[in-house]
Amino acid sequence: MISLADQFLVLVLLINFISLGTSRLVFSIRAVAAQGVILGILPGLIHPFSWHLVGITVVIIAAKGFVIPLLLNRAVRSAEIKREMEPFLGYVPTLLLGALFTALSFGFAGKLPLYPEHQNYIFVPASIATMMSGFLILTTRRKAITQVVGYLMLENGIFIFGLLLAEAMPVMVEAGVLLDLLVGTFVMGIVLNQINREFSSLDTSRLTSLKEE
Amino acid sequence: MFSVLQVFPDPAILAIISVLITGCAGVPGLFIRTGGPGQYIAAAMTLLAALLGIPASLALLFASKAATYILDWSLPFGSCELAIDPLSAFFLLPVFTVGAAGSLFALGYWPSASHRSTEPGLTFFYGLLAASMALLVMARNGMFFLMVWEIMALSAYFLLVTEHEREEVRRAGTLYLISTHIGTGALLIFFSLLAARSGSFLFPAAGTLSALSPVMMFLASAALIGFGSKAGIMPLHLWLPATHANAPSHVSALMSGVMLKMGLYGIFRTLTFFSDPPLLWGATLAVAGISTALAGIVFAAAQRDLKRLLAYSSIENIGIITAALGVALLGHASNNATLTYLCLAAALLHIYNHALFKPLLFLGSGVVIHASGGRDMNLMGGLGKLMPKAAILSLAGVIAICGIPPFNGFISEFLFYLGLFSQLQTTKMIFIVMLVPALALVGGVALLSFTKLFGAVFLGTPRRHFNSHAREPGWTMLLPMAFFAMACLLIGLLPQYALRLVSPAMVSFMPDVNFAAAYPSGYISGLGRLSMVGFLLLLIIVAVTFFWQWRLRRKPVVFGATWGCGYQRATARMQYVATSFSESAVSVFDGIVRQRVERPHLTGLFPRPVACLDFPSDTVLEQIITPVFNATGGAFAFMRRLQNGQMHLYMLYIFATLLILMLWAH
Amino acid sequence: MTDIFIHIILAMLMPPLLLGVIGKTKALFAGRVGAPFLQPYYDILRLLRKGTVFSTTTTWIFRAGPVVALATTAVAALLIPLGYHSAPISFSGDMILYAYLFALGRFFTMAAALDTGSSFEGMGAAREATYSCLAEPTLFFALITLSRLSGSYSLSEMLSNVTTVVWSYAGASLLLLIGGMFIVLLVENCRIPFDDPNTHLELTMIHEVMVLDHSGPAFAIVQYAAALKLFVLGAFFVRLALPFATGNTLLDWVVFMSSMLGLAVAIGVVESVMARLRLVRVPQLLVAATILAAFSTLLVIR
Amino acid sequence: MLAALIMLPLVGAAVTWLIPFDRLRPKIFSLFAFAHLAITVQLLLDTPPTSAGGWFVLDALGKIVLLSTSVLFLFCAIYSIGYLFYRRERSNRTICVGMLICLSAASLVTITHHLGLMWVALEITTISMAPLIYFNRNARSIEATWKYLLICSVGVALALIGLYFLAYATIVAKVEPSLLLDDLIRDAGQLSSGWVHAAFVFLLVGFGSKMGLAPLHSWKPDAYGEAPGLVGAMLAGGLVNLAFLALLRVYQLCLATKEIIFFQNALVAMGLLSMLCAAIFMARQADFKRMLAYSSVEHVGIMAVALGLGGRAVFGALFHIFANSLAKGVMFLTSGNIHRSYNSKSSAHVKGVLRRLPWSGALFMAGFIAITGSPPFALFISEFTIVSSAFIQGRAMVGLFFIVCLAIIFIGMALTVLPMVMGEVPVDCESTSYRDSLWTVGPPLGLMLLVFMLGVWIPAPLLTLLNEATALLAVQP
Repeated sequence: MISLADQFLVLVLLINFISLGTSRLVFSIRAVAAQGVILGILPGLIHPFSWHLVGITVVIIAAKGFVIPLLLNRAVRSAEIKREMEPFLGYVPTLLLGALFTALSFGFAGKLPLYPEHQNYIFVPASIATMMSGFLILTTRRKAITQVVGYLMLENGIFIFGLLLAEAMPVMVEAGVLLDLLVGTFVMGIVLNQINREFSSLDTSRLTSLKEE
Repeated sequence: MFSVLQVFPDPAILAIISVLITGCAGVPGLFIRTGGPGQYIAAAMTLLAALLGIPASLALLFASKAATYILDWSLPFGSCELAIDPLSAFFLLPVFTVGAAGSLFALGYWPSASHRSTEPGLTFFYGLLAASMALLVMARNGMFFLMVWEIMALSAYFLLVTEHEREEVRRAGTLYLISTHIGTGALLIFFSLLAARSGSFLFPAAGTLSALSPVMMFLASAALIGFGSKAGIMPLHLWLPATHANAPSHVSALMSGVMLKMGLYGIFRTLTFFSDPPLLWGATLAVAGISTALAGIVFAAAQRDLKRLLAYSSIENIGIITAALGVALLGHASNNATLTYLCLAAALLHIYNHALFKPLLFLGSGVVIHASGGRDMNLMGGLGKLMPKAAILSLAGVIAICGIPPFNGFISEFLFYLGLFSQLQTTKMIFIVMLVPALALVGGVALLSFTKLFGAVFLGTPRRHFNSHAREPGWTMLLPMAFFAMACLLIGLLPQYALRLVSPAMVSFMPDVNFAAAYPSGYISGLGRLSMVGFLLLLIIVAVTFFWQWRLRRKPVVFGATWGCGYQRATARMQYVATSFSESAVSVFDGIVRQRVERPHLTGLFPRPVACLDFPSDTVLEQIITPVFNATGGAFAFMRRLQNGQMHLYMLYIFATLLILMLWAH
Repeated sequence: MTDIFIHIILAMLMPPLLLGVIGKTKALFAGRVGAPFLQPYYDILRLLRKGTVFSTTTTWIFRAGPVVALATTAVAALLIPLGYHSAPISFSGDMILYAYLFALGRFFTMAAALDTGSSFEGMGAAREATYSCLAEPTLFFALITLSRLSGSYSLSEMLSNVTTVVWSYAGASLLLLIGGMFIVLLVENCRIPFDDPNTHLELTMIHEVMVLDHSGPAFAIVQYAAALKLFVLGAFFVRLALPFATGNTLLDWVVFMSSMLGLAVAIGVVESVMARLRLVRVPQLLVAATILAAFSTLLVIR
Repeated sequence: MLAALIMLPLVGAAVTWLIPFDRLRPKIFSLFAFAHLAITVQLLLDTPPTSAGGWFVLDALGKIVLLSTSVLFLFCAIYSIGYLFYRRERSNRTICVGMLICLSAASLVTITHHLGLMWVALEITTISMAPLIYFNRNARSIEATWKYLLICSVGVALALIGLYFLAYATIVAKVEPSLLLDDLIRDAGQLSSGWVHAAFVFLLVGFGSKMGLAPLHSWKPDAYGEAPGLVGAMLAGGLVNLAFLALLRVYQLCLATKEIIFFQNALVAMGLLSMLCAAIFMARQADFKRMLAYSSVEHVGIMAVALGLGGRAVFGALFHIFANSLAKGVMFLTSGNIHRSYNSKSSAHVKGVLRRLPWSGALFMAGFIAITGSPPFALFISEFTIVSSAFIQGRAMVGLFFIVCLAIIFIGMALTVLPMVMGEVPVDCESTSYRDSLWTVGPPLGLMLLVFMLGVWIPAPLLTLLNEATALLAVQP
């Protein structure tokens, strides 16, 4: 089971790279959705079965895997934009940075004092790497949607770490997860559509009228 | 001498009561709908306060020990102590006198009948300003001192911007507010360091601190910046000319006569903390003072704006006082009682003198502005015939401020000179006599400036037609001026008594100096002779006048036009104006002050009428401060690009902070 | 007592004579016979008998001008020792009073000039103000030097201290001082090369143009005050330059008077051999005087 | 009672949601605000014991923040009666509901000792404010909302990571895992320093970005600039304090773990950076609402510095919570009036406010003097306490830098505010119907009087409360 979890985590890392590398919005949205589904499955792999667990899994998969991607896709469609044009940083450099950060996070996690049972997972490095990638997207992409994708990725990273605490303090973890989902949908559902109405575009480089001259 | 005062319960209580009365003087006016009564009530209350406060502070001045009270407050800065020692009482006197005189003057100068909208606020803040200054000298807790200090500064600001519709006034107000706030910042540092030193926010007792540690250097410079900027020591004087020029005249009188002295009070009070102010401090004060005096008077000579001239001469006088204080400190540090005695007496006496003749002149300028409707001396002239009483009173002020016998200005300078000369007999620090010629030069330029002022405003023929206001002012405006003029003459004619007024403050300021050692030595007998010569002078003047009248009566007296040297069509515009009067002198001091002249360029054979503009420029402000400000502004403008509205950049900031902190943590 | 009496008599009667001597000297240089020595007395008496014309633009300030000028100079005359005899009034610090009395007189003279509202008199007042405030430091340097040499703070002692002995050891500084003081003497009394008392071009004058509008007795007072001022400052200078004393009182009076006359002759000579300076040069010469005096001070206090 | 504190605003939210009348809603809204203040006072007078296994405790720190928030909220609510009456053109349902939800969450933050719950409540306040910033429904306001929401969400997410790290530290240390403050403080000794350090960093950055410490403040000028006056007041005077409270909790933890030095230095550094940043951006600031935003950055910086200095300065920081929120209330409410009356928030167009809005102008002026730390107003007391203790602790450089920044900020603000307030109203200035009225001037006036009162006289109970709180944050030897 454990090895399975690790393989899934490797998959998560791969997805990070995909969404770092791609320029097609739809594609990166799908990638994040896939990541969400995987994360939804993960708890089932590391914890003993319980209806409570099932509930969590279902909610996460539904939200991260379907609802949010749907919203995003609708936004993309209504805004008629396909690609992230002129990113702040090129794709290749971004990928390299992503690789660097992933490596660093593995090294960093090696230093951290871990709970014995978690020693042989790659949960910690994976989560840190995912957060880093999320941040990378947030700092290098201009379009609102891509930034949302980055935000979601950040959340995924946090979620992965949360899995380590799942049995220690389930309530806390769930609260965190649910709240993030709430924010996610809130941002996506309402704000994006409002932006659409105002700007008929989700290019945040248009959202730069508020600044110091 | 003051046994009469024993009927009062306790002079200190009396003083505090009169302070409260002064502070509340303007309050009724705020609530009285119909204008008029409020102002009269305020004037009456201020006068009453003065009548109570002046004897009280005299009693406190001659009291043997300081009266101390604890103010019960809930602020977490230790107990709030109020105390009135002779030094405080000394500074209390001008507050009451000038305050009362000004509020009386305001009745005629700023009548609520014609200034309905601004008068209540003006009256209110005027009372507040006076009261805060009185409280300031009583405060013995750093926190309380700062609060009162800032109340003083702010009420002065609101008085200044009374006519804020005028752009000039607004700019002056902003300049003032900024510089006073910076001064307060320095004082924050000062009192914090003091608290760090003494462990509480109460003022340390006299002579308990030793000046021999690097921290003290820092502390002293903070104090010098904080208090010096209020007193107007160069180059911290920037706010002063514009402020005094644009405030209503009786406010300028209070500011220049008393508020500047509060800065000096701060310096005096700070010095009492230390048992051994080193030579360096004295030297610093002396140098700063004399250069302030020189620069100030030269600036004054160049002005054409009546009140700016007065303001710059205030800077000059503050400079003289500071220099005298500095020399006194030098004397103290070198155990030279004579030098200390004479210069300290000069400094303190000059504080009083300046608090008498400067308000007199500012009130006079108020009368003049009231009459001529402007401040440009080049457009005045001939007012002496329209308002003879105001003219002669202003003349008294002018003579006094030039430091000419037989008026009070001469006495303090006389003592200062004498002190400096006395140093000639010693072996060390003889170089300070070099202040003497500098002082003489200051005196000469002062004479020039004020001859210019008096001549351009009151003498000659009017350079333009004045409105109906140009007549003798009412008694409410003349009475205060007359009071000041009389005081100036009295101190000038009876200096030995004036000195008696000063000596308690000297003793409480430097308790460790044995002034008795200096007293018997011949210096003081000089003052008695001085008053004798003064009377003799008046006698001779009277005699010559009688002789001349006698001659006049025996022969016909003819009246005719001024002899125009053969030129037939002389007009009033051809008189020497203020600017041309000082032009040659100012050109001598070209380095210090610039006379900016915008010459029109004439074209063609018959050029149409053009204007030639000339105005003096404050070198410090235009050469140093303004460029620095602009440079800083430019740098800031460049840095503002950090907030360029790009979301990903903001994210980058967060990310970077996170990384840096992580690296720092590990 | 007799000394004080003589002092006052001299101060009252002698001044116009100096003007007469100066005039005579210049006349001789010009190869003329010249007016009699007593001419100034005649002028003053004549003026006293004349009527007066007042300008309609003037106020009481205008009339106060001559009076105060005379009064201040008279008091100064009581402060200054004549020759070897100390002054009737002398106290520590009287030299400061001495200097500032002239300031008072100057102030009223200038005010009177400005009161007439004539541009020429204003011009004169402006020049007077400028030059006098430049001359001020020189006088004070001199006072410092003397006070340092004599160790006292009153004119009488300061000046009586200056003897041939002092000359022997502080000669250099006294020499510099004399140079400076002579310039001050000339400028304060508005003599050539700074001002020409009997020019007739108003544009170039200083003192004379200030008093243009005075007439009759008033002008007499002005003239007399000017002469007295020359006398007072001259006494100061003479005491520095010719410190001869016989010890016999009466002889000393003679010495003093003769030396004053000598000074008058000297001034006359200067006026005959020199031309008026251009006005722009005047401040430079005054600063030069200040520098001379400053050096003399440095020599004694170092 | 504690439950009532949370539930009452929620009930209010429900009621105001259901009421169909725009005219009536603000009045109901203010009633609930008043009731909330009443409960708060009641709670302060007799404090209930710890309940729900240590989840809900109202300690001195909580009391301070709760009181300041509740008072400010009441004044804002009263102000809203006049303001929303003027803004009749759009429904005020969202604003009332959102504010009440926010109030409920805010109260929750102040009374809970469970860090997780506190985090949740903070997140709710963040979200509930978003639609209020978007009140004006235009391009600029949506942009502001977007930035506010995204940056704050990221910040809150980082805070969540911090909490996870903390929790994980307990697991690693094999103590009973918990996020209860008291448990954590108890077991602080055993926690592994690596995780704890990481946790502190993330919490600092997370809560710091919500509080608006530079350089995490970038959302502030936009959000404050576009939000209506009373929302701005609530953001600058209320939510900031909540985030600060969160930091105080972390600080308590640090004290227990003896890792305090690093945290203090970080706080001082970020605080000074915030003040410098405010100074730079306030100079020649044409938009007076953005200027207020930067002033808020400055004041959170001041609080951070004070907390970092420790010792007596902490008292200053805690007092500054009150002073700042009240003064900010004055500034934002009056600036709302000015903005509405001139229909512009650029100091280039706004001139002669004293002529057009005498009361608002005077209050704006007074507020400016107060907020720049002049006596006799409350902020002077806190700032002087902080500066003096900086010097007393021998950290002269910090104190000097502090003073210099304050001076620059004063100059910047003066050059913007004074020309606005004084002079004549320009003739070409847009004429609107908005003028001073009792409802729009009364609340800021009340706040101003409070600021003045606290500047000259601190009530004894408040003083004891502050001292208790200071004791909670004192460094145990």
